[in-house]
Formats: sequence, C-alpha cells, structure tokens
Amino acid sequence: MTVTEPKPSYKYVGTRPVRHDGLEKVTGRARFAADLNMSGQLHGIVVRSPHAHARIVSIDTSEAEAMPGVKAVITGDDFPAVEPGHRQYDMCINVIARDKVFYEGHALAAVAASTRDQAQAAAAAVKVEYEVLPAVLTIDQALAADAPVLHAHMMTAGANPPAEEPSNISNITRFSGGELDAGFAEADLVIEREFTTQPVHQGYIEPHACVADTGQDGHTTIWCSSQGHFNVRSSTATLLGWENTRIRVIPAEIGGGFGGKTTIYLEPLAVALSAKAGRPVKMVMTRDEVFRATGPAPGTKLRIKLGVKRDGTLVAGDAYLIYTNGAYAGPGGLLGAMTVFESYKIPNFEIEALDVVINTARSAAYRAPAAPLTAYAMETMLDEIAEELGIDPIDFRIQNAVTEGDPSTMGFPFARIGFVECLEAVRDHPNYKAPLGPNQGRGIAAGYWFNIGESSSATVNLNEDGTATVVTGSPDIGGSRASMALMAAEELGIDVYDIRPVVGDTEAVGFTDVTEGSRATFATGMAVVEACRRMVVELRGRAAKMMGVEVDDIDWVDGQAVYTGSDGDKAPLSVAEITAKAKRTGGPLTATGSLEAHGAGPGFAVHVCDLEVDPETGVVRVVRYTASQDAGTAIHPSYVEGQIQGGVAQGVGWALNEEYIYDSDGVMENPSFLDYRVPVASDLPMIDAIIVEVPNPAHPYGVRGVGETGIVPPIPAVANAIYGATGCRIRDLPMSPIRVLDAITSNGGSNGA
Amino acid sequence: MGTSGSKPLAAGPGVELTAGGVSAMGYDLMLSVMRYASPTTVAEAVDLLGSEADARVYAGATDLIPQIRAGRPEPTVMVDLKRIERLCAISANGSTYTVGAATPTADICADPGLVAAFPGLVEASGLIGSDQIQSRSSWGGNLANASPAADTPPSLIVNEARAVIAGPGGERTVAAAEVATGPGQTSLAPGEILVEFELDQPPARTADAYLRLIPRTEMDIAVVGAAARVTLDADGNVTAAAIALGAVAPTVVRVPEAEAALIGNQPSGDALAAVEAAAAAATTPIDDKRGTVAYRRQVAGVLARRAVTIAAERARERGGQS
Amino acid sequence: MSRVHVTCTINGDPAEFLCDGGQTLLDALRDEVGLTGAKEGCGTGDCGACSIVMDGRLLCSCLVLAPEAEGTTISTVEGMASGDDLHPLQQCFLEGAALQCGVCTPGFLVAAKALLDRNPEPTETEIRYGLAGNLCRCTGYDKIVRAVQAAATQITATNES
Amino acid sequence: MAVRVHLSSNLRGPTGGIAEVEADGSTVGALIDDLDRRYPGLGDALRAGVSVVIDGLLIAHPEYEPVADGAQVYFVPQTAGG
Repeated sequence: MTVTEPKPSYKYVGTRPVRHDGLEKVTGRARFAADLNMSGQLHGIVVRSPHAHARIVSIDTSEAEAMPGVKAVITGDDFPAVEPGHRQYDMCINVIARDKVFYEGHALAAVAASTRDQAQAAAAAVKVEYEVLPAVLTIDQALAADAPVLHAHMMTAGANPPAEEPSNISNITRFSGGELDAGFAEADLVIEREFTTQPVHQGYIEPHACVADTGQDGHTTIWCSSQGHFNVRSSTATLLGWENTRIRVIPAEIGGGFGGKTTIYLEPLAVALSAKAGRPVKMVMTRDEVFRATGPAPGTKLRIKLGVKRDGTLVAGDAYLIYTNGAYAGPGGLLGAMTVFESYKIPNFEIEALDVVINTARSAAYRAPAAPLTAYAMETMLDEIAEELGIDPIDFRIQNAVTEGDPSTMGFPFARIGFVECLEAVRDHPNYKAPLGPNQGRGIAAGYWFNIGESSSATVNLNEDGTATVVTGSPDIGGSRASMALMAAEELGIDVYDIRPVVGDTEAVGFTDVTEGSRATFATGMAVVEACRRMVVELRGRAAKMMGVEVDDIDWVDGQAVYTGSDGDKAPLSVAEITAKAKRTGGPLTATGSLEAHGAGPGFAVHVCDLEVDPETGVVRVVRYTASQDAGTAIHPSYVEGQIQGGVAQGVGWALNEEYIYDSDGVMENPSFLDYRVPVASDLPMIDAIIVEVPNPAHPYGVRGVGETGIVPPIPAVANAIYGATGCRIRDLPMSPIRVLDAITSNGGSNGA
Repeated sequence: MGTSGSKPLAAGPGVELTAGGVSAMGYDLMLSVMRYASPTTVAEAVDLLGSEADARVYAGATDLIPQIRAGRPEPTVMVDLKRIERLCAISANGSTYTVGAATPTADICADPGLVAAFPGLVEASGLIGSDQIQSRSSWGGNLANASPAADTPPSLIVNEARAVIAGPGGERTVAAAEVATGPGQTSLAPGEILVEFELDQPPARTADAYLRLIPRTEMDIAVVGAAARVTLDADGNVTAAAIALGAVAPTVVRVPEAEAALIGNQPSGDALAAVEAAAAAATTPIDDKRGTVAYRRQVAGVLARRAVTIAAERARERGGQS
Repeated sequence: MSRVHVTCTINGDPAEFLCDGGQTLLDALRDEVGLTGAKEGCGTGDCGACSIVMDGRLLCSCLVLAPEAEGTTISTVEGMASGDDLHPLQQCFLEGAALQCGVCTPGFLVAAKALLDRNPEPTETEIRYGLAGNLCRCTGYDKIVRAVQAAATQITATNES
Repeated sequence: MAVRVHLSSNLRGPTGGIAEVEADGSTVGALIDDLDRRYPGLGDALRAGVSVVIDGLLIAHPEYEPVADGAQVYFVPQTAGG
C-alpha cells in the first residue's frame, strides 16, 4: 500500500475485520432473491419476442389462460398507457412491450401458474401476431440515410440546429476548449486512429429474480435482488401507475450487479401477475434471458486525433465517439465525451459524441459506463505517441496528467486528486521492471471515473447491551456492510464486531439511491457518520445527566463519555453503561443521518499488464498484473483490493474474449457462459492491487468510491501489452485469438499504424 | 437455438404468426412429462430405448440437458446408463484395454494404465469441461453426441479405438471412427447404445498427443483440435503415424498426406512443415461464432505439427517398452 | 405422471424427497429439500454455482436429474461446517475476504473442498485449473486462490500434527 | 451578488458560445433564473440534468445551494454510474 498523504491514525478504519454477513455467505444460509419462497406462490414466466424488430399486431392469450394451473396472464394492456415524453417512457416500454418489440428477447406478456412447468407451457401457448420490421443492428445501419427509424418520436437532443426529423440518434454531446486548429498547428506529431467495440454483459452470476405478494388491500411486497430497492419501488410504481406507498421492497442479498441491477425488469410483471391472481408470484430469469434481455454495455465506434509537441506536451485532441445504447436512448456517448480527455491536460479540444439506438437489448450501466472504451482509444494512442517520441509511457503520462487545479473537460478545476501518485506507484513497482520472456509484452494504461454522491440514509440504534445496529438503504454488493460498521465503530468508539450493519427495506430506513457510481461507502458512509455524530451528541447528553454535570463538560473519547470539567474526578461512562440506563435518561438511543452527498472525489487508476502471445495461434495469456488506484482512504482495504481485482478481471475479459454475437436477424448467438466467455480462474494470474490514498477532502474519512475505476485501464493495458509482444496494434474488440493472429499474419509483426 | 422453438402458423406478406415467445430462452426441462429409468443391464437398456420413440440415452447429460434447455425436443424417457456396471468399468486384459462408454473421464484420467499407454487420449479426456463436468463426461457421450468439436474422438481415432455397440439385434464392434457421421448424427441404429471401447496396447516407441485451441484456458469448446500418434524406429524415424483433426469439418478428419509425409523421416524440419501444410489443406471448416475458416485452417496446421512433435518426443522417451 | 420418491443421504442425514422425472437435482435440493445453498447461475454446467458432491464426485447439480440421486450420498455447502466449527476453507474465505457478492461462494467452497480432498497440496496453477468450472465475477479470483492456499496449508498442518 | 458562472461547452448554445458569464443570485436556483433572463433558454438547459461544481465540490442537485459573492460556479452535465 502506498500512503501518499499523512492521515489521522484510526482504530478501526483501515483494518480488515471479517465481514458481518460473511458467515451466512460461507454456510449457504444467505438468502438471495431466488432462494425465497412464499406459501401458495405461483411461478411467473415471461413471453419474449423472437424478432429483433416487429410491430405487435395482436396477442391472443385465451388458450394460455385455459391451460392447467394457469392463474394469470398479462400483456402491455394490463399496464397504464405511456406516451413519449413520459419521464420513464423507455423503462416502461422496455419492461413490457406495447405496440412494438425492439429486440430479440423483449418481454411482451407474462404468465403465472401453479408450477413453473405449467407456466412454461402456457407461455408457449400465447399467440402473438407480428409484423416483422427490418432490424437495425449496427451503428452504420442506424446512421444510414435510409435507415428504419426505431422510434418515431426520437428527435436528436443536443442537435444544433435542432432536429426536425426523427432519427436513430438520441443525443449529440459536444464539448470543446481552446482553438482546435491552432492546437494541431502547434503539434509536431499528429495521429488519428479508429476503434470499434462490441456490446458486453456485466455477467453477474445471479440471474434477476423476485417474489411479489399483492394483498387484497392493494398493497404489495416485493423481495428482490437489486442495486437499489428504493428505485425498484419507484420504478415499479411508475409502471403500474401506483403510489409508492403501495409497494414495500425488501432487499434480498444481491449476487453481483456491476450496474446491471440499477434498473428493473421483472418486478412490475410479478406484481401485476400477483394482483391478478391474488397469490404471491415468483419470477426467476434463466441465464439465456439474462443475456438476451438485460444489461449489455454499449458497443462503439470511436475516432480520435491527437496532437503533441516534440517535448511530449499534448496540445490538441479531437474525438468523434458513437455509442449504441441498445433500443433506447442512453448516456453512453455523453459519458464517453465526459471521460475521453478528462485525465490529461489538452488545452485545445473538440469532442462530439453520438448516442445511437439499434435493435438490441436496452443497455444498462456497467462499471464506469463508457469510460473503458474511451480509455482503450486514448491510452493506446498515448502509448503510440510515447514510443514515437522516445519517452517512457509513464513519464509521458505524468507530464500530461491532470492535477489539482487543472481544468476538466467540462471546465471546472479538479480538487485534490491522486492520478500522478497512481502513476508513480506503478512506475516504482517491481512489476514495471520485471524481465519479460520471449513473446511477452508489457502494457500500461490509466483510467478515470467521476464517482457520484446522491442521497443516502442511515439509522443507528443502540441496543440495551451497548451494541449498535446500523441500518442503511444501500444493498451490500461487495462488502459495504463491513465498511459501514468500521466507520460507525470509529465514530462511536465501540468494537466493530459489536456493530450489526443491516440493509433496511423501503419501510425501515430513509430514502437511499441506488448503489451505483461507486457511491455506497462514500455517500452512505457519510450518512452513517452523520448519524453516529448525532448519536455521540445524544450520548454525551445522557452521560451528563447520569454524572449530573453540564454536557459541555463531557467529551467523547474512545467510546466513553469523559468528564473534562473541574468538579473533581468522575468515572467515565461507556456506551453500555449509558444504554443500560437509557430508560431513566430519556428513552431509547437512536439517531439518523440522511443527506445528499456532495463532493464525490474522482478516482484514478493505473495498471500494468504483462502477457504472452502465442505467435502461431494468437492466444493471449496474462502472466503478471499490477493495479494502482486512488481510494482516498481505504475503509476496509481487503474489499478495496477486491474491487480493484474484480475490475481488472472484468476488463481483461472485455479486452480478450467477451462480446455479444448476433446473427443477421439480430438473434443473439452466444447467450450462455459457454460462448460468452468471462474469465475463469486459470485465465488470470494473481492481481497485485496497490491502494493509493490521497484523501478526498469532501468525506469525513477521505473516501473516494473504488467500485468502478478499476475496470477502465485493463483494455488498453492489455492492448498495449499485445503490441509489446507482437508489434501489432489491435483497434477492434475483443482482441480474440482470431484477431491477434490475423494482425500478426497480415502485419508481419510490424507496427499496425 | 434462436427462433427455432417458435412455430410459424401462417405467413403472409410481412406478417408472421408465431405461437409462443422466443425459443426456449433457457427454460427448465418440462419436468412432468419426462420419466427417468435406470436399467442395470445392457439388455434392459436396449429394451427401454426400443420401447419408446422419444426415449433418450442419459449418461453424463452435460450436453443433453443444455441442448434441451436451448429448445431441442424433450425426450419422454431418460434412460440412465450409469448404473450398468459394464458401461462404467475400466479393465485391461492382456494387450487390450476396455473402457465402459459411460466411464467418467475423471476416472480415465486417474487410471495409471491408460495414462501410461495413451497420454494424448487421456489429455483429451481431461480437457472436457471443468472438474464438475469431468465427473460426468465420457468417451461414449463425447462420441455419440457427435459434435464436430468433441475432444476425444480424434484421439480415439488415432489410437484405432473400437466401439462395442449393443442393440436389439445384439452386439457389434466397429471402428470408433465410424460412429459419428455428421454434426449430431451417428451410425447408431435406433435402440443402439455404445457399450464400451477397446484399445490395443500401443507397440514399442509409440505415443500419442492431443492439443486443442480454445480462447480461454478452460471451459470452452475446441475451435480446433489435433490428435497425433507416431511410432518410431530405433533411429527415431517414423514408421507409423496417425493424425486426426477436430472442429474443422463435419466429422473428424484424418490427414493421410501428413501421415505419409512423416513415414520414413525424422519428425522434424521438412517433414513437420509438410504435416502442417497437409493438415491445413485437409480442413473444410466453417465460419461460426467460435472461429473462422481462415483461422481454423491455419491453426489446424500449427496444432497438428505441435501434436506430432509432442507425440514423437513421448515415443522416444518410451523407447522399446510397449 | 406420478412423482418419483428418492431416498438418499444428504450431509450425513437420511433424506427423502419427491421429484419429477425431469427435475434437476439442483431444483430438487432447492425446492423439495429446502437446501438453497447451491445456486443456479446458468443451468448449463458452465458456472459451477450449483456444485455439490454426490457419491464422492463433484458435480454441477443442474446437469443431474433428481431421480438419479436414489441411494446416493450427497454433500452440499450446508454440510461443510461441523456444528459451530467452520471448515478451514470457510474460515479462510472469511478471513481472506475471498467473497464479495457471495453468490458463487457455496459452489467455490464445495469445489475447493473436492479439490483439496483429492490433492491436499495443490500448486497455484492446480488450484486455478481445479476451480476453472466455477465462475466468480466479483473478485478476479485472487483472494479465492489465496484462501484455498491458506486452507490447504492449515489442513495439511493439522493433519501432520 | 456577482458570481462568475462557467458553462461546460455543451451548455453554451443560448450564450452564443460564451463560456464564462456573470450572474446574480444567492443560490444556484436564483443564478439560473438570472441567467435565463440574460440568455433566454439557458434556464431550461441548466435545470435538466445539470450539476455544479463550487469550490471543488461536485453537487448533483444544486437548486437551493447557497452561492457566496465572488464564487466561481461551474455548470456541468450530470453523471451516472454502474
């Protein structure tokens, strides 16, 4: 670990206790959504479109309804109509199609029956008449002059002059700074490169699942796995046209999300089926459905031009980015535009980014959305430039890296950030100098992610025995309960194992936004700290009563109320001593913290990847990997390392083998873990995680989110290492054995520029 | 896969009527319509399979269950062969090894006799899926499933394995090479099952090797597979050779030109170059989601050359022992 | 179609359940027996989240028909700890932070135990290949491999002392 | 109360491309109202999914955020995450 700034010495923060929910998870007792069963429950199955693009002429459910065990069949007609312009129009018509289906696997009806068998049989008996429409499957097809338009209402946002005709471009984002032409005129070296990438899936191991139980009072309870149960509540309510108060969402353990569970798919269907049948309804997706109907991160076409002076100073950058967001508007291009030049001082730049719709599943967030792809382009080009100029690639990045006070692409000056520290940490790591064997190459790359704040709530309840329960609204997706307990222990001064961190349901804790944008430990942690500080104020007051002194003469020191006044010695009071007398000093001790967290500190990461290429087959094996990342302050270092290592693995998979493959009709050809190839244990080496700590001034413990940044550098790190091993620059993902061998064969091993 | 499970009812201009949603979407098996039977003798199994048209052999089911979930028609009876002792046994009798067709490949990989005699075939057996799959996968399943990309058939073929087949008309023995006739198709008659495989102890200075190309290190289907077996004379010249390729044609491809190029030569230099060229030329691959024609062709040559090299090295090490 | 009556031993205890002929053992364990530790991540034997041991063999229970369990002895993650004493693998996973979301964890523990039962002192490479049938999307496998190494060391030390 | 307002380049349509403008207001909401009077249409742009950075602090929903005299306020697009 590299600690780059002095920080207070903490008793609990920065230690590595066993996570509080760990025992349940290693004994098989933890309840994930598919593990829950209600008495009398029905099983729901979704009827999905076999076509990538079609108008629904009619849906005949009569035969299905008459089948044995069938208790309810629903279609889009069972939900309130939505019109374009509705706040969550896309989400609504994605969860259940209305007039049109927009991708293969699009849900258009659902069936509930006594057994899953019966439900499957009934789903197969729902008769759908389609008018099959030409499918738009690629960026080029979407932008063609005669392209079929997916959404008749889609007028390009951000177009200048304003769009007059609908198109498949949902949004154009433009950023600029300085004078582009003048910048390139100053440059001694200008390079321009194009890249293509394919959609990929988050690949969480737990398929989406939920149980909904709607009572005769019209209130429903949903048990589900999500990154944010308050969002499940509000989105489900929106789809059903209900008030939020009719829905209670109880979070199950979540088996991975990575952004893919920040939206909803099944819950409104389960509620509608349950309401219609008067019974609880359980719905569990198959892996096939997960691939076809949820989550892909965008595919892209990227073109970037960079200008640099001979001394290594970047002077100009021009980026043209196109992101597909599946069948609906999405933020891929916007986020690409916001990240592409963000890590470097580039005084003259123009960025234009298009968000494009095609007939594939609606894209969902995936860990630092859009950033890994802009990094792929930028960081491989920086490598080329550094080589051309004869500068060490890390020195070149240090020379151009943004530091505190430098303007971001969007104009504001960066606060204290740890980019240079991450670069130095990798430069000084033995991996950067380790000898390479034959056919091996080394690549480095950097990555950036904003991180976000948003709303969080926490309640601290002191128990009669002096232990504490900390309730938050953030689903624990990777160890955040332990982080909450550590911060609470630090604040209250009680042992971390005397704190029970709990994820509360929508009726047990204040509103909390989705666990996304690496915000849980940052923002929900702030809420926990706020609640604990209020609790300490209350504890001092109670102690003052018990001691018969003024509260101003009580300090809170290491978990005890300590008298600091001049009226003789008084024995300090522990939390347990105070809670034991709570009935006599004012009643139960509870405190809450709810806030909108400002100042999420940006995260930077720098990775070095060593790999070996079989020059005769193009097979790539990663042999050594080191990743540095600025965590601000690591609350639980093991889980910070885990986030970094997990991001690396996903990024390496994205780089080498992961991709959606569609046939010419838009039918996904690889909807299984057999042919959608996420890395297995033997594909990876140990991943050395270096935690850099440049505290975030906006957080009481200096936390920066760590969940996302780690997935940004691996793709370019791998690409740069492949170049090192083969002399080939590969600018299309994935860099599969086929592509690598093709590059080696066609380039004869020379630089692919 | 894909839309294969949906049933077009009528077709008009631009309009398609489809019953049901998308294909199987990976749904569960239809539990209630399927029966499970576990005969303990070959005769019983043959009777069961002959009694119903939709009866299916259930051995490891590592391919069968995923295929059904992907939309393949469901059997009415699953006939589990794993309780028939003969189908799960490994024995050596004189110079012949007999391996039950449903013997888990994990057992094959742990059998010292097979490991010593057929290192390449054992490697191929060990490459099928994960440890979990190894508990279930078998030569019989690998061959009867008739995937062009199966790992063990090329090695069974270069080792001239014989398949013992039982059916309503009794038992017959054929070369393993004659079992698969095309993707998903075999020469097994209705009601016939693979019972066991017979392999002769290789002669002196003989060994085999198997290599496959997958994008990951594990868990993938072969993009190309190559098995080789060579016999050397005391001077290290090749006296017999067999080379077979998987995943590059509808069935396993033998490469007689490559074999001929080796005979009488040291397995090096020009002879290996000839093996590589002949192997590449022998392929008739397809473009699919797992590979391209050009890639498969090129890599088939590379793997054939490397497999011959490894087999020859092993044959040298083995020396005069048979 | 009448259901099939299966008698077997699960985690050391006699067990009986009724299942359908086409039901997978995974579904039977989860829905009929009530043991939900094994998870369905794929249903096609590609992720290992449903790993169990049946008659000494490590299996994906999603690829086994439940009637096949008749007369067998089955171990699941629920049977790994002895009373309050966690198996060293469970303890090492906890202490080594070898789980994040935890949904793959039961499968990894069962597979890792099968690996160590067969090969008590595996190399890192043997661990990685031995666990290649278990997908984890959170950890990058680093801490899982280290936890298995730590457990192997602990088990070997205990057996030698 | 004069405040320097910086607009990220995608928000400069209504100002005719000008990046830095003066505005009055004691909260971000008041600033936006004032900006809308000076540059018609800018108000709508700034109310839809826009964050601010004040004194290095990123604030996602800033309408009532107080602004000190002489402050530098940067309007930027709102981010999301996975």
